[in-house]
Amino acid sequence: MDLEFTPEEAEFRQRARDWLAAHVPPRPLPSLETAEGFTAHRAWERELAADRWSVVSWPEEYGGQGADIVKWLVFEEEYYAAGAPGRVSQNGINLLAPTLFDFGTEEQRARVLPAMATGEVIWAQAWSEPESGSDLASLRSTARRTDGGWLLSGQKTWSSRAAFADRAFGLFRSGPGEPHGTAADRPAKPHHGLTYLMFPLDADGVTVRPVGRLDGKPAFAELFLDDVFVPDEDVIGEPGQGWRIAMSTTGNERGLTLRSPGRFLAAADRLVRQWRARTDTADTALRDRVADAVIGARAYELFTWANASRFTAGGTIGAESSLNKVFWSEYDIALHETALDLLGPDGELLDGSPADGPDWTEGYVFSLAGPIYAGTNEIQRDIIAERLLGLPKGRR
Amino acid sequence: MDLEFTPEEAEFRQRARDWLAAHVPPRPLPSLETAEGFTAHRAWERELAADRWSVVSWPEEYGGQGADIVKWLVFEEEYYAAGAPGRVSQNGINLLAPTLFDFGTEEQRARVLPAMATGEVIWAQAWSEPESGSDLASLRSTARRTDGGWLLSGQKTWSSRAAFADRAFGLFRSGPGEPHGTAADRPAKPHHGLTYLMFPLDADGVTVRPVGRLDGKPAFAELFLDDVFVPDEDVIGEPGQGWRIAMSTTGNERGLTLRSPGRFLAAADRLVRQWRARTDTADTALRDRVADAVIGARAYELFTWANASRFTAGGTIGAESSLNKVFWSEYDIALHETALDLLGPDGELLDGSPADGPDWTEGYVFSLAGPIYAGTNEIQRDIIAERLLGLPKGRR
Amino acid sequence: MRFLLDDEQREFARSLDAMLTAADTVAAARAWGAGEHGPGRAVWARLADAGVFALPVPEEYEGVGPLSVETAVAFVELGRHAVPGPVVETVAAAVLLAQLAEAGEREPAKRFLPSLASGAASATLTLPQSGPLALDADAADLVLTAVDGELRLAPGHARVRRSLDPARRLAAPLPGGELLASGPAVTAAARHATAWAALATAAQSLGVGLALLDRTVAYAKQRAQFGAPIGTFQAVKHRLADVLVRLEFTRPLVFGAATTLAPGDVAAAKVSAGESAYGAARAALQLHGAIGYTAEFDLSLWLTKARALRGAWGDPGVWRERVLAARE
Amino acid sequence: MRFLLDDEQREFARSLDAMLTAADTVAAARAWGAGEHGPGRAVWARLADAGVFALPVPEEYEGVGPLSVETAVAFVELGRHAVPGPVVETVAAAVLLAQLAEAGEREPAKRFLPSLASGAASATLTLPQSGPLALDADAADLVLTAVDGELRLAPGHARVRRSLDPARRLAAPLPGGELLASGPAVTAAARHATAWAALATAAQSLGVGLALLDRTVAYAKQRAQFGAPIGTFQAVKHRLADVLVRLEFTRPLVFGAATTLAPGDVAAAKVSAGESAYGAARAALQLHGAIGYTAEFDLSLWLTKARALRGAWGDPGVWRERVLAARE
Repeated sequence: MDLEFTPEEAEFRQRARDWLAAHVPPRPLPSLETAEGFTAHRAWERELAADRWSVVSWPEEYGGQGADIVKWLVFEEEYYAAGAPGRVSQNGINLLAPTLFDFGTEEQRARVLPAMATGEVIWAQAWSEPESGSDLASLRSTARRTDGGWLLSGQKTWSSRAAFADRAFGLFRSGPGEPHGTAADRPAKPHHGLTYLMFPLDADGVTVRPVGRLDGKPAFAELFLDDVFVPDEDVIGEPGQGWRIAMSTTGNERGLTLRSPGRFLAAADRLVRQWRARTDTADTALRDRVADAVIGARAYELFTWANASRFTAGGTIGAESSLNKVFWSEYDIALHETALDLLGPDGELLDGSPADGPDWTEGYVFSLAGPIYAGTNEIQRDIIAERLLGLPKGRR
Repeated sequence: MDLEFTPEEAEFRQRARDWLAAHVPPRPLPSLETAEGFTAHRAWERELAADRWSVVSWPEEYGGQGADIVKWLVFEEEYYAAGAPGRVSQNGINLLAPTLFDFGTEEQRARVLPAMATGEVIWAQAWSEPESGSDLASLRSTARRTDGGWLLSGQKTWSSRAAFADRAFGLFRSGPGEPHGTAADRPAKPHHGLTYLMFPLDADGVTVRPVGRLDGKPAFAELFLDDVFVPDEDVIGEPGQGWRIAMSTTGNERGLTLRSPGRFLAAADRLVRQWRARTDTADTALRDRVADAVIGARAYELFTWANASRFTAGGTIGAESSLNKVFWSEYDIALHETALDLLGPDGELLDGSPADGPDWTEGYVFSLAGPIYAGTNEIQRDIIAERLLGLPKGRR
Repeated sequence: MRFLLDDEQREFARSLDAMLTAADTVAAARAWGAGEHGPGRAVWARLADAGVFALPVPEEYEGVGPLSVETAVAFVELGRHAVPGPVVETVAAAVLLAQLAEAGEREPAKRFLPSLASGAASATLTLPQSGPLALDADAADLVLTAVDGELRLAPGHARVRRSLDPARRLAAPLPGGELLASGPAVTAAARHATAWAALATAAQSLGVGLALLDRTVAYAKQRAQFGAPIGTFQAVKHRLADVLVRLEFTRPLVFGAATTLAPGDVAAAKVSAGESAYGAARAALQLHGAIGYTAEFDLSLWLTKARALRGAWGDPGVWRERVLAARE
Repeated sequence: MRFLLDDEQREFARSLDAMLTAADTVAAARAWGAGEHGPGRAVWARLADAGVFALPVPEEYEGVGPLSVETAVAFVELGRHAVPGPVVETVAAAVLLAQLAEAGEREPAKRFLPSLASGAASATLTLPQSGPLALDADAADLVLTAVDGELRLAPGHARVRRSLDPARRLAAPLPGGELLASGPAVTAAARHATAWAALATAAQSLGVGLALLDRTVAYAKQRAQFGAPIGTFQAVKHRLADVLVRLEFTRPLVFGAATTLAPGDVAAAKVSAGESAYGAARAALQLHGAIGYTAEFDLSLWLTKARALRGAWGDPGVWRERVLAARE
C-alpha cells in the first residue's frame, strides 16, 4: 500500500505543471455558459490540444498521450491547482468518447475523436425528455428508418452545452412499444428498441431553444427535432441496442471520470486561504466547515486513488459508482455553501468572489445540479441499498 | 397577539416558585431508574402532593388545583427552572389519567387518581409486545372472559417504569382474529377486538423482568402474563373498544403534555452557562450549536403557547402533534450531544457532569429513545406527509 | 396570554393574499430583475392601498403604527408572493426616522415619513449592521445611509450589482450627501431599525419557505416517475415532512419576535427563518429535479430568494452570535 | 502508486476476523465491563499470538514494525468485534517508548517493549493530548504518564469511572511515580504516540461503524412491520445508504493516514471515522427501535463504543482544528 509516484509519473507531473504555468490565462475566462465565454473556452481547448494536453488519456493517434489512469489523475490535479479554465468539451470527452472507444467503429473514431480533441467540434448530450427525468427507459423521441439512415423526431431537454455546441448524441426509440408516463401502459421492457445516434445541431429540422439555469445562464437547451436525417454511419453500435450502450456511458458518467479530485482539492485549498484571510480570525465558527471541506477533498482523492489502483490491478467498478455520485455531489454543495458564507454579504452577488479563482456563486449554482443529474441521488441511494447492501427491492 | 400573563397567572407563578424554592432538594436525587432513586422520587411525589403541586391541572377533588393549560405550562417552566426532580409518576399522570378522565367511570377515577397523585401507586405502561413495535394493531396478548372479570395472558415489553412500579395499563386482544406478523395472515381489521385494562404488577401470574437500557439502568421491563385475573371494574371503557381509547391516549402522548417546554428552557439555559464557563472562550466553534439549543427551546415554548392559546379558544390538535414529536425528539438529542461535546473528555462518563443539574450523559441516553417511542419518527413523518401535506398514501 | 393572530389580522393576511394572487407578482418580479420597475411599482401601489407601508409609521406621521405583528403578517405574504423591491428597507427606513423623531430629531421624520407611510415613496438604506450595499438603490426614491452616527441622504449610488436572486439588485450608496441628523440618537435608531429589518426579513423568508413547500407538494402529487407520483415515495414524503416541521417551528419564532421585539427573539427568528426557508429551497429544487433548476420556471424566483434572504441583513452565523449576546 | 491492501494484508484481516469470530468477544466485553478481565485477557492472548502487538514495535525490541498499515488493518477488526481493553493505549505506549529509544533514551524501551510486543503486558497512559483519564488503568500491566516532559510509571490510579461504553473503565493515574525519562524527547515522542493513538482509534471506529451497518442491514431484512420487512421502506434504505457512503469514504482516509502518518491525514481520519461511526450508531439505534436501546442486546456494545471512540483521544472538533493547523 503506497501513495508514491514513480519517477516517470513525477516527470509527467512536472511537464504538466510547467506547461500549465506557461499557458493558463492569468485571469479567469468569461463563463463558458455565455456565447463569449464559449468561444474563449473553445480557443483554450485548441491551445491544450496543440500540445496534446486536451485528452491526455487517449491514444496518440487521436490526439492524446496514452496516459494511464494515474497520470490522468495527476494531470487533473495539476490542471485545477493551476486554476485552468473549465472544460467546454467535457460532455464529448467524458460521455461520448468512452462509448466510441467501446462500441464505435474504427471509421467513427477516426472521424469524430480528433475534432473533439481540438475543440473544433463541441458535443452536447441529448438524453432527457420532458416526461422522463431519471426514468430514462421511458423515452419517446423516435428514429424512423429511411433510405441510408434515420429520421429523428421528438423533443429532448436538459441538453447541456447545446445552446452553443455543434453536435449532439442521444437515444431514440427505433423499435416497437412506445411507452407512456403511467404504469399501466408502459411496455413491459421499455428499454428495448432504443438506438444510439449522433446528429448535428445545425441540421434541417433541429430547433435549439436555450434554457437558462438558476443564475440565468443558458447552461442547457431544449431540442425540437422534426424529421432530422442522420446517416447510418452516425449510429453507434447496433440499432436497438442503445440502452445497453448508454448504460455503459452513464455508468462512466457517475464513475471515475465525472469529477476529478483535483477540482475539489484546489477548491478546498482556496477555501482555507480565504478563511485565514478573514479579518475576524478570532471567530472560529466556520472553522469546522472549512476543515470538513479539506477532509472531504482528501477523502475523495484517496477514494479515487484506491479505485484507480483497483482498475490498474484489473478490477472494475459497478454499483460502487453510486457511492461516488452521492458523495461528490453533496460535498460540492457543502463546499460552496461554506465559501458563500465566508464571503458574507457578498455571498449573494453573481460577481462577488475574489479574483483568485472561479466565481463561487457560479460554482454554487453549478453544484446544485449535482444531486439531480446523471441519476438523482434518491435513485443512487436506492441502488446503494439494493445492490450494495442487498436490501429487498420493490417498494419505494 | 400577546405573551403577557394575567395578574392571576403571575401570582400562580410566584406561588409555584416560592414553594419550589423552599422544597426542591439541594442536590439531584439518585436516578429514578434505580431502586434507591425510585423510592426517593416516590417520596418527592408525596411531598409535591401534600401541597397540591403534583397534578396542578386536575380538579381539586383528585388532588389538583384545577389549573388551566396556561398555568400548567407556567408551573412546568418554574418546576424545571428550579432544578426539581424528574417525575416518576409521569406515565400515570400523562397517559392513564387523561384516559380515565375521558373514558373511565366515576368510581374508577375516585379509586385510581388520588393514589396516583400522591405517588402511593406508580403506574407503568404496557403497550408494546415483542412482535409489534410501532405496529400496535398487531398485538397478540389476550384477555379471556371469566367470571366477574378477565384473564390476561401473553407478553408485554418496553414497559417503562415497570421494574419498580405498582400497577400497569395496556391493551389486550379480547375479540376474534388473532394477528400475525406477516401481511398475508393479518386480520383485515387488526385493531378490532382490543380491550383496555389495568392490572397490578404483583398479581399472581405476573412476572416482571427488568430490562436495562443503554446505560444499564432498568428503565423498563418485560412482563410475562399467565392467566392474570383482572376484575371487570378495571376495564376502561367498553370491552373491544380499546383501540379507539388508546389512540386518544397516544395522541395525548405525542401532543402537548409529553415534553413541557420548561424542561428544554432550563436545559438550554444551563448549556449557555456552561459554554460561557469554558476555559477556552476564544474557541467559538460550539457557539452555533449552543445558540441553536437556545433557539430551539424558544421555538418549542412559543409553539406550545400557540397551541395552548388555540386550546383555550376551543381548538383541537390532531396530526399536528406529529410535528411536535419530531421536533422535540430531535431537538433533545442535539441539545445533549452539544452538552457532551462541551464536557470534552468527561463527556463519555456516566457521572461526568457538573452538579448544577441532571447528569448530561443520563439525559443523553434518555433522549436517544425520543425518536423511537410513542410512534417512531419515521411513522410521524409518514403521518405529516399524508395527513398534513396531503401526499398520497400507499407505498413506503 | 393569547399567542394567536386575531380575526382582523387573519383577514388582513387573507386579503393581501387575494390581492397579490391577482396582481401577477411573478411578472413584476421578472420585470424588476430586468430593470423595469413599472409592474413592481404597480404592485407596491396596491400594497400601499392595503396600508402595508403605514404599519411601521406612528399616527403622528400619517401612519397607523408602529404595528410589528401586522408588519410580520404582511411580510409573510410578501414572501409567499415573491414581491420585488426594497420592502424590508422601506420599513427599516421608516422605523429609523420614527425612532429619531422620538429621540427629538423630528425634522427628517416630518419630511419623509408621510410619503413612506402612504406608499408614495420607497426607500433603501445602509446601516452599521447591514452590508455596504443597499438593495435597489437605483429604484428607491430615497437612499439613506446611517453609518458612523450620521444620517445622510446619499447623493447617488455606485454600479448596480446582480444577486443570485434576479429580483435583487444591489449598489453601494455614494458617500457624502445631505446630512439629516447626527449623534448617538442616529446610532440607537439604526439599531432599532436593524431589528425591524431582521424581523421583516424573517417573516418574508417564512413566506418564501411556505411558498416553496406548497409548490413542491403540488408538484410531487402530479409528477410521475417509474409509474407512480413521486409523492408516493417515502424519501420524498419524509423530506417534505421535515421541511414542514422546520417551517412550523419558525412561525411562532417570527410572531414571537413581532410580539416582543426583544433582541434575542428577533435574532432567533432571523436564524430559524433563514435556515428553514433555505432548507425548503434545497428540498424543492431536489424534488423538482431539472425543471426546478431553470430560471424560466417560476419556482426559481423563490429558490434564489430563499438563499439571498438567508444572508440579507446578516447571515445565520451573525445572528446566532446575537442570540447568545442577548443573554448576557 | 498502489493504494490497495496487498494479499498478505487482506489475509491478515481475514484470519483476525475468523479468530475473533470464534473467540466470543461479546462475552469478553461484557465481563470486562463488570471488572472481570479473564475472558478479555484470553482474547488478548490470541491477538498476541496473531502478532498484533508486535506491529508497532521495532525489530530491535522484538517487534516486527513499526507497521502502521497492518496496525490499521488489525484495529478495524478489533472494532468490528468490539474487543475490550486498552488496545489503542498499548500501541501508543509502544510507539512512545520506541520513539524515545530512537532519540537516544533506550532504557525504557529495553525494559518494557519486548513484553508489550509479545503481548505479555498491556499498557495504558495519559499524554498531553489525551484527557486526564487513562483507559483501564485498573487492568493494564503498565500505567504510564508522559505530561510536562516527564515519562513516569504511575504509582497507581484514582477511582475507576464508568463510561457510556460499559467496556471502557477510566481512571486518573496517580501523580508521581518512577521517572523513566524527561526532556523534549518525551514531548516529541508523546506527540508521535498521539498520532498513532488517533490512527488506531480511527481504524477501530471504522470497524465499529461497519459492524453496526452489517447488523442493521441484517435486521432490516428480517424485521417486519406493517406487513413487510422494514428494509423495503425507502426511508430505511436511504438512511443505510448514507451510512455506507460515509464509511466507504472514511476507509481511504484511515488507510491513507496509515500510509503517510502525516498530521493532516491522521486528523482527517480521526474526524471522519468518529463522525461516520457515530452516524452509523444513530442510524442503527433508530432502525432497530426499542430492542436496540437495551443493554442486553449485543448491538449496544457497538452503539456505545461508537460514541465513546468519537471522543476518545480528542473529539472531532479538536481534530478539525488540527486538520487546518497541519496546513500552516
